[in-house]
Amino acid sequence: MSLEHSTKADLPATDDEAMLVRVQREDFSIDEELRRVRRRSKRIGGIAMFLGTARDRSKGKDVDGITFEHYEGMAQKKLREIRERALKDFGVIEVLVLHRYGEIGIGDNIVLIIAGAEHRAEAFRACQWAIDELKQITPIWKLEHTPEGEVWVEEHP
Amino acid sequence: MSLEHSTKADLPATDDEAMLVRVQREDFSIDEELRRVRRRSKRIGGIAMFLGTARDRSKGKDVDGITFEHYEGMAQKKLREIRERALKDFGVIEVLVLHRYGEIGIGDNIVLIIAGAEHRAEAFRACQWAIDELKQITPIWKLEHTPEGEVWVEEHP
Amino acid sequence: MIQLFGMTKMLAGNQGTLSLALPDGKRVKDLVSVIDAAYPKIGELLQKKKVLVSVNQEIAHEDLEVKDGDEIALLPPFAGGNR
Amino acid sequence: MIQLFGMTKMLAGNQGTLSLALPDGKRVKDLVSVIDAAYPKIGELLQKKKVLVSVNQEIAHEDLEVKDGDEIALLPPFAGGNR
Repeated sequence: MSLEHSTKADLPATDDEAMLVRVQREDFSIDEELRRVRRRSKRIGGIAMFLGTARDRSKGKDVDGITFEHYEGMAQKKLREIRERALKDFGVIEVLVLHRYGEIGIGDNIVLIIAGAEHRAEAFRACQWAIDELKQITPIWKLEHTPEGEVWVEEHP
Repeated sequence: MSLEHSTKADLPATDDEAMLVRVQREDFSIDEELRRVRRRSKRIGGIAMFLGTARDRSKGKDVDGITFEHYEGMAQKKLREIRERALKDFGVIEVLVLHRYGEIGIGDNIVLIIAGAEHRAEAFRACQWAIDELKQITPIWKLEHTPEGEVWVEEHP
Repeated sequence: MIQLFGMTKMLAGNQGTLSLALPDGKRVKDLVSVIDAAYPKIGELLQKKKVLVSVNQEIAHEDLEVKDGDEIALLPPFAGGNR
Repeated sequence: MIQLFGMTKMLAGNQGTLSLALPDGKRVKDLVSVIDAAYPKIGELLQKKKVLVSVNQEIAHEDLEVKDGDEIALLPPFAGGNR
């Protein structure tokens, strides 16, 4: 069976589709997530990815760890919207959007976007748009643990 | 020992440094390559990546496989230059540049760029510049295997 | 029942939900008034649009009518947002 | 000895290198003339700048003097290039 993107609309909605948009506590493997995107089509030639990780400093303060809280249901809904708009508006073949919640240690993974396209320009555009949009519209909150205490952060760059 | 990017110039040139720019026959794991970049600094908060893979079609023709040939020595030199300019010009913390040669099957990995920065804007800029530059200046050649025969390709998009 | 997240939980005395009675046919702005009376610190953030109200998982206009069974939440600024 | 890559290998009859004698003090353009005489198809691509000459792993200007022991190669268009 050929999984060309031109026929993607005809694909059965499998478990895979739900796996392409997730909010989860567990860490993830980039290789494994990439496999989900790549198996959708052999037409993919360029894959742009963004991985957000926990920095040890934020606005000049030391950070010891982060807790992410999300609005279950609405967070997933917004991430699904992001995937669907990226697929529709940027001419890409597949998009994966994944965000963790709970306790995140310094250096650990927080968020992953993968955009696979025939060519790299579309992949980069979709990936960059998706992470920008995610940070605008997704109901996820960030509590930074610093030596001076815990702070709810209004934005992370 | 703290591996902050501000002190990176003082780091001993380890095996690691050579591992950050490679031309190799073997496939690679993105998770493993990411570890090389991430371990350089806990200040990294945004990582942009580009992965180029072998498409099953090129300019309307079916492709069964690809062979990449490189100019040993000069190819590595150009990739090192790309890494160094990306580090110098884009305010990123670490950059990895990796290209395969030899026989590449459809769907397989060809090229990987990873750019790690404090924030995502720099990471994306460096990553996109690096892959554009790589395709301009790196002496690597591509032989496409098609049902009609083998063709040296002058550009791949 | 109104779901709380992030800083609004702390401002409500570390509870995850608010139970506020709202007569039928009322709008989001009426809800804001009721919250303002009970939790003035949250009320202030709502007035300033620092905290938004969502109804059924969409950010709601202040004139939206709130119906029985609607899923309501107070959304402080998102981690990545810049509003 | 001149290293060949990609299509230039085929045009030279599937050899990976060319051995051409070039007197001392000559320039890249003289090398191009010598190649043109022996391998006119490669010569044509060199004239059109579709194939470039590298000296010591840098693309060389036609006026660059070629010295004994220089590493010389003919570079057809790169896989990703658009020249």
